[in-house]
Parts: sequence; structure tokens; C-alpha cells
Amino acid sequence: MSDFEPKIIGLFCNWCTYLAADLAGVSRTPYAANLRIVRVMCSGRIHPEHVLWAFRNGADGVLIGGCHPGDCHYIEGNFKTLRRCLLLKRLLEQFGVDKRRLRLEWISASEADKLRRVVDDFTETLRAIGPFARETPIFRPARTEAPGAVAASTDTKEEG
Amino acid sequence: MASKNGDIPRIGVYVCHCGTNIGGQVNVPEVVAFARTLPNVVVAREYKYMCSDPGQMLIKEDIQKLNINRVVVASCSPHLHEHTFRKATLEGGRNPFLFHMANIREHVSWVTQDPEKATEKAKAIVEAAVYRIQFHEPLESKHVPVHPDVLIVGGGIAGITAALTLADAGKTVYLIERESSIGGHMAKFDKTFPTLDCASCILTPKMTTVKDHPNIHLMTYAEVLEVDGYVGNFRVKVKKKPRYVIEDRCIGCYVCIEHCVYKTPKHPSEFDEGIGLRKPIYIPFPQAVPLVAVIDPETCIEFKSGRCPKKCQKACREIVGRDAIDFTQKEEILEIQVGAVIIATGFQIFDPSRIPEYGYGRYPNVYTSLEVERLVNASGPTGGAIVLRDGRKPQSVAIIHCVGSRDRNYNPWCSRVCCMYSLKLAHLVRERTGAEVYNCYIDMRTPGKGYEEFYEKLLHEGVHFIRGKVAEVTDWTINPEEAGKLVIRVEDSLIGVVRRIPVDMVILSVGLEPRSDAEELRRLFHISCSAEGWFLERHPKLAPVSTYTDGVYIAGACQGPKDIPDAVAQAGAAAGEVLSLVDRGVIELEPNIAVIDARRCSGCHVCIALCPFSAIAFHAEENVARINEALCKGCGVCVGACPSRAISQQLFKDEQILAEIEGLLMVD
Amino acid sequence: MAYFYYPGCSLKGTGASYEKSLLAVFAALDIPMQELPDWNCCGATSYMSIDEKVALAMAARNLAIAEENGRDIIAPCSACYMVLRKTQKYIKEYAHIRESILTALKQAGLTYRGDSVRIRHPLDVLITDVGVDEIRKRVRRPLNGVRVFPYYGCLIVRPKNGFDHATYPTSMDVLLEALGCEVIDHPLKTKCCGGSLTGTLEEVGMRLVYILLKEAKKRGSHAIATVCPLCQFNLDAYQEKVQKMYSESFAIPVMYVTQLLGYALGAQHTHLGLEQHIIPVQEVFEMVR
Amino acid sequence: MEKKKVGFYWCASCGGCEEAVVDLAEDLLTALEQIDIVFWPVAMDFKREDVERLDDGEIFATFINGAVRLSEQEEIVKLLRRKSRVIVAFGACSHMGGIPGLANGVAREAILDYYYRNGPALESREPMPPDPERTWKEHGFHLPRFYENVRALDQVVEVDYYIPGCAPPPNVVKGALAQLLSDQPPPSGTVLAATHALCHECELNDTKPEEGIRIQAFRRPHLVDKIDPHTCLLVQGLICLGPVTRGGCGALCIKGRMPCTGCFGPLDGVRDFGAAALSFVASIIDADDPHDIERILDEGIPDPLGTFYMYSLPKSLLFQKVLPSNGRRTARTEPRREKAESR
Repeated sequence: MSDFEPKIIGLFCNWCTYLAADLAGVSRTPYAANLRIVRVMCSGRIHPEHVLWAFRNGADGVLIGGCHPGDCHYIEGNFKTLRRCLLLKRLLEQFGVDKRRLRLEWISASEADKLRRVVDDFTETLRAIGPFARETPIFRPARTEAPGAVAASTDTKEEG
Repeated sequence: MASKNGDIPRIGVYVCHCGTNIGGQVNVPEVVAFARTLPNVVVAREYKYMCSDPGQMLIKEDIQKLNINRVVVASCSPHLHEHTFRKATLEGGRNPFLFHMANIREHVSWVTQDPEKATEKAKAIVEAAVYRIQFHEPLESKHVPVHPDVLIVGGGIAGITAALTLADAGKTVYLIERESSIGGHMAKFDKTFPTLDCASCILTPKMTTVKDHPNIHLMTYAEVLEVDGYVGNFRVKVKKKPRYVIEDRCIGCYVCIEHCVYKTPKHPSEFDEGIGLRKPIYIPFPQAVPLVAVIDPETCIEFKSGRCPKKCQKACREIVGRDAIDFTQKEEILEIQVGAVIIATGFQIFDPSRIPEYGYGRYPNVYTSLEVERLVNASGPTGGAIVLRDGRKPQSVAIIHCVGSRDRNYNPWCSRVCCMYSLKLAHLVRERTGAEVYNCYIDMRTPGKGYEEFYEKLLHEGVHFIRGKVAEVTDWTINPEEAGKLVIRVEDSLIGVVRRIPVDMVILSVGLEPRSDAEELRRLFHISCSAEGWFLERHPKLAPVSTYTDGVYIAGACQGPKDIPDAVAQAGAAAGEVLSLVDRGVIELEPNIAVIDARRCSGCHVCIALCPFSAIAFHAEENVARINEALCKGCGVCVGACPSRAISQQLFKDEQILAEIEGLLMVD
Repeated sequence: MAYFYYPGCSLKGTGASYEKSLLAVFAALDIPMQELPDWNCCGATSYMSIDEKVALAMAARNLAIAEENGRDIIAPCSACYMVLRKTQKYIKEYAHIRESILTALKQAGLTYRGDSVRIRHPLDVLITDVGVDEIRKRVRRPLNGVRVFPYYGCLIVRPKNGFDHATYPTSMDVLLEALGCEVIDHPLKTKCCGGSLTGTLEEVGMRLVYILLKEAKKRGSHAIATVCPLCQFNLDAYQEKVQKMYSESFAIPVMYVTQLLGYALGAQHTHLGLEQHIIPVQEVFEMVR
Repeated sequence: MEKKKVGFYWCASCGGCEEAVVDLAEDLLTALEQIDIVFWPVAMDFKREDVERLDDGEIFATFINGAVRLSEQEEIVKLLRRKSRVIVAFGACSHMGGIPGLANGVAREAILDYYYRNGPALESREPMPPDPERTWKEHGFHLPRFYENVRALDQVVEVDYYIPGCAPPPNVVKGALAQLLSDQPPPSGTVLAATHALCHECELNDTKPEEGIRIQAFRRPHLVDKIDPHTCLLVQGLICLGPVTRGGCGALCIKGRMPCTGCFGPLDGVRDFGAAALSFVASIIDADDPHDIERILDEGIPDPLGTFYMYSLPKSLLFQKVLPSNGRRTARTEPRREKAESR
């Protein structure tokens, strides 16, 4: 598992966290290459579906980056994403998904170093948790059958 | 596959080397070869500098010759060159929004150490862009008029310069200053380096011009309360604090001040950095603009006890006949409308009591440089005489450089002006007192026109220069020469010994800091601060006075430590930017607004309360919600909540975002 | 909050009056404090320069015992305070040191997880946990008029200790003020007292002692207040010697701040070790106005 | 005119959908003038062999209700698919997995364990796992296989139309039949109900405040003393999924003062019902402090999965990740490059 490189989708707001990522570049602050960024105008644009879609398509973690509370370029969009994230984390847990896979961080345009810390730390966390696809019993096809148990479908053994 | 608007996507992918900025870390040919395998990619090319003319030419030619109808450029941040390539796409004959940018410089080559990983990440980002662009549609930008008036916040030399430049160009300018007079820090200085011009000789005429200029509305003792709107159309609420003196009636005759119940001034003067004293009713300095008295309710007896004989009021009424004093004055809230804003709020000095070993606040003869500026100033509290607090003339003076600057414990940055003003003060002190002057510096930094020459001149004036960071200022004395003096303990790193230098006076060359309330102002105007707290420019080289908020510009030391010439230059630049915006008259808005498909809207009301700009309203007769395009700022919050998928955000449609996510995850 | 008290060798020897008065003060303030069970040498002194690893392991043993019981350690001796903090920092920051120390602890049947145990100086506890206002309220015999020269020594403030400034500390000043003392402001608060140089490079050591005594005298001090057994000893014991070397007479009582505190809080004289000083300290209390 | 052959089949379901057919009452008789039922296990004596004997595509349409979890169900629906020109997913279970789909929230082994080994309902203390293979008097018997997950019908076979609802109300069934039998049937993939959300047809929609909806506390219906029948239930703090749920039912539950739980599923274009429901509900919470938000969620939404995915858990994006697709992509994936099988 040590060679597992988690994939992280970053959903970053245009005004703070995306700029922090730009600043990390300009100031040559290296961080884990595991992050791949999608720009949205405001973190409030982010729909839970985007997060689920990312997981479904092979992401091991999703990092939502917005402006600090009170700093939102659109006044309070970041609070909307906060509410959705808190509820979504609860849902993910019920799905058997480690809720640490969804991370919400307030990173301002000047906090390139915070971005680095968060991405590096998140990468480490995800390395420790392991790949998304193998995580939970409900996604994991049964591998071995206990003797006498009802035969498993072979049809559902895909991927994973 | 045909895209939604019917055409078959024919995508051109252009991967930029950016010299070695990208090419040095990312295997560009590999990315290009990869791009060719992606769906609907007709052509993929690499080029040294895509943003150059020949680079843009590639796009235009491919559009015309290969009938490319979607353009992806993989290069730097869209914040830098999105505009450039949209323009190229347009000039090639396609709608500019059929373009998407893949950021493989800031987000890849500059932050990824392993070239293999960098290349893989770049591929993923390119693939994401190719997936996304299939869902792009031609869009029309909206144009809105720009209000021609301008707001300038801060009446220091930067704000004054910008105000005059704009006013002379015929623009109406609102200049807001928090203090009761404009002038800022520069008004406190005596001489300016390196020419030793008298500061007030060059500043005062500008101040009075501001006051008399028909196009400038000067609001002193005022602060910005609220900012609403966006580029071209800001609505700003300004709070005018009560000065208890009616501005239009006061003629600045000082009679009220003479008649104040306080016979002599007892309260430290803010303008004189506490070196001089003032009365509760005062004019901060003789050249103040406007030359109007102000009453400080914190120290005025009338405000504290309500039982003052109010001799000032009587004097004004009876002797001057103006009746300008009004103890019942209330704060006023004014609303103004402007098209652009320049923020020029300056800096504050480092508080040296944070470094207790320098003894500021404990030893009376330890001064900040700004206090000494008031001491040497001919119109200062001592009339320009450099004397100690007990009135003695100092025989020896130490100037400690880099106080609070270039120090990890305090501020890591170089404050840029301290070396030069320390040299200036050394010169003035030496010239006026004949004292021995010791400059203790870490490095002497004098880049600037005539600056090094000024340093060279000082070297021949008999001023001592000691290279070393001062460890402490102490009154611990060990021999008779030191008795009654302050001792500077410093390692002279050029001769390798620790020296004890007894002096009468210590000047701390305090650094420049962001103002403590910069954070609040930043939030008001939705701009950013750097980690240190200075206002963040849009680009450190190419857009030094712009911010990420369109229509809001910064000038002077609020952006970073700056001397007068630089602050003035920036003010000019900011005024230029504003003129270019205001004279254009219209601005093109990014068409990233939210749109409701009325056929899909179920009228569920969910979006209505979410809009921070109240741009969504419910239309009962049709049972649908509608977005007012003029009010929509394009945040997409409503899109993220719409349960019917009736709302979409142009340029950030769900299909586009999902395609991008999917593309990012295709490459392992 | 209950604390472990870690005496170290000094407070059981030359610094006995520090221990006595410290315990008296904590009793007077109703602060529960218990001696760390089965403690051992902190590893300071020569050990650290002979075999750092062994010295650190020894210090770590004390940390491990405290951690087992989940209590903060109060280390009154400056050397102990510094060494225990240093050990904690090294374990946290250097993997190879952590590994060898944990191996050593394991052999003793102990383990150490991290930095949940905080190493506290009595000044820190008094200022932060008890609070000056509380102490001021509890003062029963104010020391009005006593001019005290607070002397912190070099060890407790360096590197940054989190509760006071590294070059210009004020925690003792504040405490003494609360007792009614007239606190003398001076720039030598953290200058070297001579330390162990008085035994090795005597001339240098004595000069450092002299500087402090002279400054205290010059500023009209009735007493020097310290928080370190070595500082106290150096400044107290060598006054006669310094007098001879520099032809200047000195007779300045050098007290632990806890003795002044204990007195003001109403502890019995006999509980403060006031008799265990070379320069008699009784007269300090005669200065009370 | 020859009568069109029609089949009915049930998979994992409660039987309510069969009732829904019967609920057509005399309309069923009218329908029988046009159709000829060739397969309906719950009501008529046809066997599998009867279906196998038919030509491929001979059946005009088969209405299948219930979700798919057993190998037997899979076999039969695949058989019916072959024999039918049109497959109609009938009711929420075949449409989206329905109530049985909630079982996907629990591991298969845990289910077996609960029912056959350690569950409180077991009379004997002895575990009684089902015996999949058994021989009795030289007859071999075997139980159908119990799959890892519950699937909606279109996750097993291609589905042409959907009739939503738990169970589909008569007006919807009637409307759907009319559309199917018309000369111009709707495009394949259509959900045969309204195209707007429930709110659009709800009488209480007018009672929503003009300035929008903000909720400070969610209330669960069984804990509310009195529900005001004249005010929008969502505005009253009840989690009504009307905004996110396809209309067509005529807001029946609301009229009975029960908030909508989403049985008609999402509107066209919504890829994940639960996510869309969660997003709008979270968005209208009137709190910005994380602690306040957590408290509101603690008190009002103890079971987000059950609340937002009551009928559609197998259709959530997360399940789609591992479930085999039925050959037709459910999501927008057209420009996608085929992914290397390296993972």
C-alpha cells in the first residue's frame, strides 16, 4: 500500500484558494502532486454531486477550498458550502466512506503555505486511509465465501 | 459527437513551454502527443511562448485553416493570460468563450519537483480541459456603463497625488481621510531624502490645491463604512465623524484654542507623536488642510463632565463672530456613487516597545525615528531644536537600523526606507547639534536615484557607521564615561568586537507595518492581503496597482513599504488605470452569470433566499423564479442549490465542471 | 489542577530553602502538589556533556513517570527546567533520539507518548494558573517599601519558554509588585550570574557576580530575588570574595522569590528556610514600611 | 386490430405495485380491450416456459416492478427484456431501487448474519443459514443467489420507460398507458409523469414567503404536535422533498399533511437525487457557525441517508461506481476516453 498515490480533486474558489494555488506556484512552494484543481467562482457553487462524481470517477479525496468566513467575494457563499459539507460528511459516513476524504479548508489568496500544508497533510491522511474504491463493505465485492453461505454473484465483482 | 449547439467539436490544444518555466519540468512533447489521443482533438501543438504574437498566431491560423472551433491552451494561470487567448480566439474568428485554459505552470511545473509526476499532472489537466471544452458554448458579454466619479481612500501623499491627477483630468474625486487633516506621514517630516527638500514646502501646495480644486470633494475626519456594488458602479457609505466644529464656518484663526479653559496644552499631540502637547480643541498642525479646529471628546471637559464654561464657543461667537463650535454635532452618514476606487491608506510604524531590550518606553531618551522627525521639524514642538526630554542638547546619538524589520521575531521584511531616513536623520542631527552620531546597521541598503551618493556623502561627514545588530540599549554602566548615559551594546562585525557605546540619545529606526485595521478595510473592498498584511496587488510586476477586485486599485505604502517617490509613482499609475477604466465608459462583464431555464423551474423558492445580491425574485403569475441579470455577480450559489437543475451558470455549467473532474481523474 | 513537583538534586541540597519556601507558598495557595514518585537526576551537570543520550534518557524517565499519571511537572530549579524541556523537544523533533530513548525507557518498563506532560516553572504556574490578582488578594503581610532587585538568570527564559520574554522577562516583577515590593527595573535580568564558572574560571565567574551585585547595590536594592539555586548560591556565597577582589563591600541578601511570597502570604518564618543564607535575610523584612 | 401482448412481473417489491394495477379498477377493463396479458405471475397462471416459448420481441411491453437482488430476478428480467419490445420500470423500486434499495446501506454479510444467525427473530439459538444447494429424493434444488447489492431495473437491463411512484397512483398509470399505446410514444428513457417538481403542483407553494426559505430548526413529522395544513411544510421546518421530486402525483402526501419523501425520484438532468436533496436542504439552513449547523443537523436530520435516498440509494453516484452498467451510460460520459484497465 506504500506506493499508493491518492488522487485529490480540489474544488477551489476563484478568489481565494485558487489564487493561493497560483501564489504557491509563483513563490515556488512545492507540494504533493496528488492535487488536481477545478476552478469555480465561489465555493458556494459546489454541489454535493460534484463531490460524489469525483469519488465515483476515481478520486480518493476531495478538497474544497474557499475564502475565510467573512471574506467571501460574494459575501456568504462559503457558508453555503460549509452547510452542505457538514451534511455531506454525515452522509458519506453512512455510506461507509471515511469522512476525512472530504475536507473543507478556508485558504486565502495569500496563504500559499497553508495550501501546501493542507495538501501535504491531506495526501498523507489519504495514504493512510487507502484507496477509495476498496474502502467500504458496501462497495467491496465479497472475495471469499464462508462455507454454507449463499453463493455470491460474480456479476457484482467488478473493479475494486 | 455533436455538442449541444450542434457543431462537431474540433479542438486545438496548445501546450506552452513558457521558456523553461514549464518545459523545464514538464515533458511538453509527451503532453502534446497525449493530447492528440484525446477525443475530438484535431490538432495539438507546442510552442515556446504561447502568449507571444507568433504563439497566438498558431491559434488564429488553425482556426482558419483547420476549422478549429474549440481552443485549449495549457500554460499559466487564467488570471494571467485568459484574456490574451480569448482575444486570440476571437481574432481567429471564434467566440472567445470557446476557449479554456489549463494551468500547468502555477499549478504544476512550479510546484512539482518530480518531472514525471509533473508531466502526468499536466496531462490530467489537459485532458480535463479537453473534456470541459466540449461543453462550451458561444456567449455574449454584457456591457455596463462606468460611473465617472472616483473614490480615493487616504489623504497621504499617494492619495493626494492620485486625487490631483484625476481631478485635473476632469474627474470628480471623493477624497476620504480619517484624520482631521490630509497630509499623512509626509506632513510630519522635516526634510526628505536624498535631496533634503523641505517636506512641507513640496507637500503643502499640493494640500491646498486639493482643498481648492473644484473637482475634489474632500472629506476629512471620515471613514468608509460600507461598500456595495462592483466595478463601474460602487455605492459607498462614508461616516463623517463629528469634529464639533462646523467646517464651513471655521476660519482656522486659533482664537478658540487660545480661549480653551486649559491655559496650556496638556495632552500629547497625535500629530507630534506625543513629543508636543495640544489642548482638547486643536488644529493638528499649522499647515493642516482643511485648516479647521477639532475637539477631542476624550479630553474635552465639556464632554467629560458637561460643566465646562465653554470659553472656546463663546470666543468664537463673540470675538470671531463665526459661532462655529457645535457641541451637539452628530456623526453623518453620506452615500456616494463611484465607478472606481483607489486605496491609499499607507502604513503604521512598528511599535518598538515590543522589543524591550531597546528600552523604548522605559528610557526617556530612546526615541522612534518618527518622534525625531517631529523634533527636527522647524514647525515641530521644539521649533526644530534637537533636544532631549530634559532640554539638554545631545552630545552623542545612536541610530539603530532595522528595528522590527528583517527580524524573524517581528517583521521579516525590509522596510526599504529606514536606511535612507536614518542617513537623513544622521545628517540633520550632526548638522544641527554637532553630536557624534553612530549608525548601527545590518546592511546598508540605498538603491535609488541619488541614494548611494547620499550615503557616500554621509561617510565623509564624520558620521560613524557600525555594522552590527544592536543587542541592547541599557542604562547599566560600568565606567565613569558611561555614567548618566545610555549604553548601546553592539557587535561591530567589521572589526569583530562587542562594543559599548555610551550615548545621550537613541533613535530607533522603526520599520513600516500594515495598518492594524487593514484587515477591516480589505474586507470592505473585497480585496486580499499578503500574508504580512499588505494589500495584495494583482500581479507583483505587471499589475502592481490593480487588485483582484476589478475597479479597486491600491497605491502607496498600503501595498508594501515605499518611499515618497515610489508612492507618488504608484499613485500616478493608479490614477492612470482609473482614467483608462472611467474614460472607456463601459466595462465588459464576465458572462458567468446564472441563468434560469423557465421551462424547468418548479417555483420551489429554494434559490431566492440564497442569493447574496437579491438578484432572484419569484414571479407568481408564471410560478417561476427569475434572475435579474444586472444584479447577478456570478457566484453560482443558487446553481449549487437548485433542486430542479433549472439554474445553470454560464462558463461553470455542471456539465463543464463534471467533465473537468472526470478528465482530471482519467490520468493516473 | 494537581501537579508533580520535581525537586532535582539542588532543592534537596544547597537549595533546601527554595524547596521549603516553595512548598509553603503552594500550601498557602492551596495548590495540590505531590513530589514526582521515584524521580531521578535530570541529567544536567556533567552528564549532558559526557553522554548526551544517557542524560536525555534519564531526563525522559521523569517525563514518562509524569505522563503515566497525566500531570504537569513543576521544575523549580532552572537547570532541571531547561533540561526537561530540552529533552521533550528533542524527543518530539528528532526521530533517532526518540527511538533510542524509547528503547531505553522500554527496558525500564516505561513508555512515553508525546508532549502531553507540560514542564512548568513555578513562576509560570503562579502567573498563569493562579493569577496575580488571586495572589494579591491572598497577601496578608504586604512587603511595602522593600526594594527588590528581580534576577531571573539565564536558563528559564531561553529558548522561548512561552510564558515570559526571553531578554526582558517581567513575571517575577509582577509577582513582587503584587506583594507590595518596590520592584527595581534594570537591564541585567537575564545576565549570567557566573554559573559554574565560579568553580572553574574563577576570575571570570567572580566578575560576573560582581557586575550583578554592584548594579543591585547601585540601584538601592534591599534584596535580590532569584528563582535558581545556582544563581542564589553564587550571588550569596561569594560576596565576601568579590569584596576582596574588587575592594567594594557588599551585604545584599539574596533570596528566593518564594521566600518573599511565602512571607507575604503569611507562612511561618520557620517554613521558609530564612536561616539558611550566608548573608542574613531577616533585615529585609525590617524594611517593610 | 390485433391486441398488443403485455406482461407484468415483480422482483424485490412489497406487492403494492401489483395493487396499483388493480387500482385502475374499471379502467383496467378498458385497457384489456387493447391488450392481451401473456405473463403476470401474481394474478395469472403462466410459467416461465410460456414466456420462453414466445418469439423475441413478441411481447409489446412488460411492466416490471421491484428491485433486483436475486439471480432468479435477474434471469427473468433478462428473459423478459429479450421477449419484449418495451420494458417499463414500474414503481420506485424498479425505477431507482426503492425501499429495498436501502439495504445497500448495509453489508450483505451483515444482512445474512442478522436474519439467519444472530437476529432477535430467530426462534432457535442455532444459526439457520439458508442452504443454497439441497437434494431431496434425488431431486436437486437450489436457491437463487443473493447478490452483493440491490439494483434498480435499468442497472440490470435496458429500460425504455419509467412509471414512478411508491406505488404509482392510478392517474399516473393511466396517463402512462395512454402515452405508451398512443401512435407517437414518448422518446425512450422518459419518466412518464410530470416534468416539474412537486412544488409546482402543490397548493401550498403559494404560502412560501416571498423572500425565500430559511430554516432554523428541522422538525420530524412524528415529533410535531400540530402541522399547519395551510402552510408549506418545508417552511414549517419539515423536510419536504417536494422541491427536488418529480411531480405528477398531485401532491397527495402533502394533502394528507405528510411531507414528500421523494418516491417519484429526481427531475430530468438530476444525476443524484440524494445529493440534490441534500444540497437544497443544507443550503436553506439559517446558520453560519459550524456548531450551530451541527446542532441543527443533530436535532433535525439524524439519518441523512434514509432521508435523502429513501427510494434511490442504488442509483446514487457512489453506487454507480462499482455496479455494472447495463451497457447504456447513465451519466454524461460521451466524450470520455476509454479508461485503461490499470487500476
